[in-house]
Amino acid sequence: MTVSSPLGSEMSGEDIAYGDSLVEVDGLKKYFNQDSGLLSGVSFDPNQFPPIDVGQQRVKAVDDVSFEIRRGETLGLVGESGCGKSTLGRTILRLLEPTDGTINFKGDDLATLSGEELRQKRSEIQMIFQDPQSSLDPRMRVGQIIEEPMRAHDMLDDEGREERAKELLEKVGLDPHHYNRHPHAFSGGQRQRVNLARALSVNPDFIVCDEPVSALDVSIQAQVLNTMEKLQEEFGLTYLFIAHDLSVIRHISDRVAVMYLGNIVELADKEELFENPQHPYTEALLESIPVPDPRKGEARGVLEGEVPSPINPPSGCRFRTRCPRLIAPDEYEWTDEKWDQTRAFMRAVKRRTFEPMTDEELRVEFFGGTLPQGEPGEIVEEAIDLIATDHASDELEQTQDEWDEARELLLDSFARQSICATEEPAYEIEPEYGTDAHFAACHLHR
Amino acid sequence: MSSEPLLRVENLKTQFFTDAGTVRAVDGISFEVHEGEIVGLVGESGAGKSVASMSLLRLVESPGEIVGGEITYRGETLFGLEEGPDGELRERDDMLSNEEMRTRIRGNEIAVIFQDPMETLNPVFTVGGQLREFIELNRDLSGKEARKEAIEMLREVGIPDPEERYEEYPHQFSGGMRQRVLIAMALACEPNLIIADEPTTALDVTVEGQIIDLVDELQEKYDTSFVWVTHDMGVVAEICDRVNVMYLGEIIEQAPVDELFHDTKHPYTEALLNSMPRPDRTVGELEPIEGVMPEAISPPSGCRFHPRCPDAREVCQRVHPENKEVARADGYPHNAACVKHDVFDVGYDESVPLDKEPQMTASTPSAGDDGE
Amino acid sequence: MAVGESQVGSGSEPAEKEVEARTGWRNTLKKIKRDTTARWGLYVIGFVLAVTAFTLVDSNLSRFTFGAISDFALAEALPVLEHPERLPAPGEAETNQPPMFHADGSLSNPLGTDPNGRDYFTRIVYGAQVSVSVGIAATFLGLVGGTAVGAIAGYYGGWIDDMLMRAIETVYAIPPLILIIVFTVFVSGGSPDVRFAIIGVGIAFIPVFARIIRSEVLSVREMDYIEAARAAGVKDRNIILRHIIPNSFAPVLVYATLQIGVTILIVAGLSFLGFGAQPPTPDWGEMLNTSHGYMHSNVWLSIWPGLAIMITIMGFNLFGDGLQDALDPRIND
Amino acid sequence: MGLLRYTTYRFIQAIPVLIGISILTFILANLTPGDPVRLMTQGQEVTPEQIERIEAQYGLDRPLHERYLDYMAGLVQGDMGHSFHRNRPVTDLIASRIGPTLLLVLSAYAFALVTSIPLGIIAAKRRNDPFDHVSRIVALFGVSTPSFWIGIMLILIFAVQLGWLPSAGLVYPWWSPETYGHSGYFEHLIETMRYLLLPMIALGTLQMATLMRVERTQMIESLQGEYVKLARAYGVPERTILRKHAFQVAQLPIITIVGLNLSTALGGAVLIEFVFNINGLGRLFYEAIIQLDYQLIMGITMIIATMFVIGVIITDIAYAYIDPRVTYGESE
Repeated sequence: MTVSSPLGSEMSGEDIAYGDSLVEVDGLKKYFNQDSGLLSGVSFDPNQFPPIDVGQQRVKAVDDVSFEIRRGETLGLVGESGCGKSTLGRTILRLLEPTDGTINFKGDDLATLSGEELRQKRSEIQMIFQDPQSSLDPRMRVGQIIEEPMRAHDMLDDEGREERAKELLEKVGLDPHHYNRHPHAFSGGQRQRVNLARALSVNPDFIVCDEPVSALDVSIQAQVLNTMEKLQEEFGLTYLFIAHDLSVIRHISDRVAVMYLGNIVELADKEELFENPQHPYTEALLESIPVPDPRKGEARGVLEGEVPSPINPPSGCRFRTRCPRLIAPDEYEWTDEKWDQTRAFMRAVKRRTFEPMTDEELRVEFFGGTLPQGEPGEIVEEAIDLIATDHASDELEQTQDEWDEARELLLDSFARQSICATEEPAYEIEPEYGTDAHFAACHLHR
Repeated sequence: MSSEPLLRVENLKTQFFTDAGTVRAVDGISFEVHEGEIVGLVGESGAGKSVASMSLLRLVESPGEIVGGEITYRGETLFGLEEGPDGELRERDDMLSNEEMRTRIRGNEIAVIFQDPMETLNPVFTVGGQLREFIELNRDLSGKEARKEAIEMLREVGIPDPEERYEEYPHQFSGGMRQRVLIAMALACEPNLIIADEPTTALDVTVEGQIIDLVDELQEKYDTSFVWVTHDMGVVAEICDRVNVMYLGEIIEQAPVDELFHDTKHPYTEALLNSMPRPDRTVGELEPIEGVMPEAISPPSGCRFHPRCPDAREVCQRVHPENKEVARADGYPHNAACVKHDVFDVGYDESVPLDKEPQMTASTPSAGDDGE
Repeated sequence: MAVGESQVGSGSEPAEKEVEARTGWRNTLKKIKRDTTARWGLYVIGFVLAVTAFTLVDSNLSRFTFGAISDFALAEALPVLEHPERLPAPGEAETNQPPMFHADGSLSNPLGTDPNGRDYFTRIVYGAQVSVSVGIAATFLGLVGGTAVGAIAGYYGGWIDDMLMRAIETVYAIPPLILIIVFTVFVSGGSPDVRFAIIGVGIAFIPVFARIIRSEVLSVREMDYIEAARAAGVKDRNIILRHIIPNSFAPVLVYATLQIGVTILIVAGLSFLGFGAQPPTPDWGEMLNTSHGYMHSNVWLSIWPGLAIMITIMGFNLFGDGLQDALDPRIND
Repeated sequence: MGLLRYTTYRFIQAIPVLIGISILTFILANLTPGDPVRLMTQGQEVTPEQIERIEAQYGLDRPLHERYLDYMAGLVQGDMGHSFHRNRPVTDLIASRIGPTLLLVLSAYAFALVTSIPLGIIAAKRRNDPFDHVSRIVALFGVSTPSFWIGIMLILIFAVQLGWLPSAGLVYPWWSPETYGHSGYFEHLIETMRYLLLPMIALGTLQMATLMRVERTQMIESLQGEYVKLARAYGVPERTILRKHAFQVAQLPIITIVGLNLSTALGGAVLIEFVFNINGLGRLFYEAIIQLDYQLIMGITMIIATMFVIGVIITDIAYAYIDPRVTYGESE
């Protein structure tokens, strides 16, 4: 292989055996301030005196995340938009300053490296971007783009860099004669290949791939994925592969981490995660994907509601506000059926999904006519009292207040009493597939 | 199943006249939609599926123009040309006027759900106001009734607290909720046919699941027919009854959904299915389709897929295959536009396989070992 | 619920569209060549610049002046051509001659003469030199100042950005013409001339350019290729020099072209009031000022300089419009 | 609800800018090489004693910052100093001259808005039609022609040649008809219009042309919006689409432009008042500059900048009122 350049011998990644930890992330947090500037965080509020508010609202994009990436593997990181997966990828590379936590890469803590040390280190850690349009400088030639990282790290001389750039073009499946072309002359898939070549130019050990194929058509996606796999083998690369598409993740990953609202909720071997998911969110995700086979069971949108704001995420388990398996609060006696009914009723009241109806109708609609026994039953009755049409006053304003009251009553008595709300979950489970540890952040496994 | 289809499209051609030349975005497609079914229009970007769907309502924007073919909806001619006395093409007398299209067809007979929920709603009007306007226009309801209906519809599509949210503006809704509003708009006009143009593409997978669920449920309830435009084979398998696969402006395969996936007749469909990673099982190696889709401005000769086709032979360069029935299933034809099927009888078997020069620009080195 | 998350500030544009707009100089040039508006703008600007160049050459190389072709009847007939600001000696020329197509006009003064007997055509031609050079010089000054302020604000951000932007807002709040007049008059100690006007206009336009440069820098900074360069370990200095500046400068140059027209307009107004170019400089605005007193007796004097200003500015506007169209994919699809 | 709060917020925000303007004008006025007194008395024979006396009278012998603070203290109380040449308080002078300028600027704006918006909309609707081309050419002339020259040409044609309209001065509608010897309010109004027409058009043309171009571009863009596609797909009549769906979105940037263009209009007023001999603020400014009456110059600059700032705030508020997406500057 001609690409093993003079630098190849210095590749310190070889100190670490395949399968040993290359990157170790511990307690990583990334909070964003809402806005920046001279008077950021100072807001005008005439409802108080003095009418100025200095409270700072912070978006908790990544909140206390720990995991390791092993040399030579592909760790898939999957989650829906806004879950913080891209932020996590960028924070690991320290393109964003971490708020807290450590990022151990081959014995160095990337989180504390100083400017120049970090810059030097960047030849070993690289990134591939999602958008093939904006990730290449339109004013540069492809050759210059690929050579830029080498130049930044004083690798080779001009001729050597050009030679290497051309070799890399060939490696990623492009014509070396395109060395002098501008990016706009390439299609989306080809640009992603240029991206790959640029990342590979400095012989990195670790590459964060941020949705590298999601902007591409299916048939092109496969071409790029195959190339990425081939290069990984050839160069001994370690990937952190960020994607929202579970099919792509399943194809390319060795292990998979699932993110929800700034937390990793489940992390396991690929086969284990897809065949034996242990977190209700992972289950919901998997059930939602449409399978390209009409004979397979129908995909179902099992999740209610929407992702809460990361400014003020729910306590305990962040998924609890939408979880179909929210655990019943311990202080009451429940039958499974009555708890399910109560939970459904509580969420319906919270989101106001049903039309106002009478006391009787409510009991039948949500509880099959019989309320839960004991104290919970009394609370439910109180709530029904508040919202039933035959009890409520006519005033619209009044009704709004009563709904709010009922909602608070139900949430306070039930949802916020659940272990899901009071404790942060973190459990290790015996895997069914493979031997790797299976982490699931769900109290069902307590 | 009624014998007369709800919508019949025959040899529809839509072209864009640009400085660089004529783009044949839709080039002679034919398909039918029957009462109560969901018909898929699937293809990669650039296949012409969105243009095709907009042509149905005669909503192609300049410099695009429908230049040929016939669209019939319940016996009415939405588009049709005939030859005039001097041999020039002119619009047929029975073709609906623009005014008739607007008042009688758009909205109240055929409604549309657009792809991008973030851009589609007007940012300066309330969600409820927009919904009410369409209901008033298409349902002969007074303002007050329309408002009631609008709120009812918002509740129907699962928008919590619809009375409150009626007064809110689009930016106060999340993407999934806006998509629900768009669905509510379509259903509220009580159309017989809904054209859904990639309605779930911009959404997260769990939200997509919710929306597909909702459509399924509502379709059962209202018995509306759908033309479902998408690039996602998963969604197709999930929701469609029959499927049309488009490639470069043409429909190259049409079949009931099960046949399409399990008895694939066109090499492009086959290749597309093989190139996809699967969520339900681990695939060892993907088999990508070589090359990229050519520009619709200068399509390849013969079969348009032949430069990328693993089964291409010499004859494919010369003969342009029409979509022909190659099998039958459930009383529906299974059509494919590929000369390798016997019905074409153009000498495929005797023809020599094409020795394709490797496409340096896009094929991957590892792609050499695919192709049966 | 996503309330409050997706709230948009005023006038924000979708970012992807801008990405498309930046597809290299070559593409832009090609589009300009195809754009009729831009082409016509170029013709007009070219014409005006040619006239300017002609007169510029005058002082150094007498070969290329009108004077050198003195055997040519027209040139011979123009008595004061070489020095448009020189007053003819008494009796040398007639004052307030009408243009040649007028019954009393003569070919020797195609546009007539001014109250001092100077040939008006010559003065108009020389006026191009003054207007265009002042327009370009002042715009350039504003561009340089604005780029410095805007780039610093955009790059450093934080409180530096805040302070600079507040200062910019303040300058921006005083209408340019007022600001320039106050500046030129006070700084020149009561005797304004065209040099002070150039500096004044330059300062008044700093806010405009600073805002554009700043927003360009901010949007380029958000591009993935900047992050890619950072991820590759490229030094900050090189990122600014090799990526940010080349990519944010193009739209600003387009804007500067349009701004030259505005500058000429303002300088003309300034000279018209008597606070810009001073007599006997053959400046169009100054000529309008002089002719204002003869509005009733010699109508022509007020017409020609205005037409000259209009055509020149139109050239820059046409070209700027064409450039904008060429760079804007939304209008140009 | 939030609108009132937003208004307050915007006005509070404007205070630093206004302070900045006062500092800037003060610095500008004191940039003069040599002492201001010499400048003020330029062309007059003055003895050193006289200079000293004047300096003491105006406090010019004290350090710059003290003088600024004095000036500021006066400003807060509505005292903008004293005009040396006219021997009257600056505030009085400005108050007596602000009316015609406001009348001129506002009527020019009205003229610009009334003509540009419909023309821009039609041009956008009939894109690349002859109508569009003609209106674009007209707009091009409008943005390329100096307003004062348009004024001169209007005078030459309508006053000098045709004699239809007066060429100088204004009739103030707020004065009683008798002042002018008008027979009644109707004649008074007609006369006001006759005097106002030419300067209004001269000042308004640039605004009209600018707004028309922006309106056209915005409407074209808005008509390409997805929401227009949606409305069409639901059978909304083209006229409703144009006037409601597309226009409501397109007018948002126009509002901002209207506010910012006030800067050109106020500057242009100086020129137009000069051409038409209108005794407004602009004319006063011109005279003050000629006389180097520096207290008066500072006062007028302050007032004009303040008018601009207030104009921008008003348009901002209008924008916030119309665009539901604007947060009223408070954190949610």
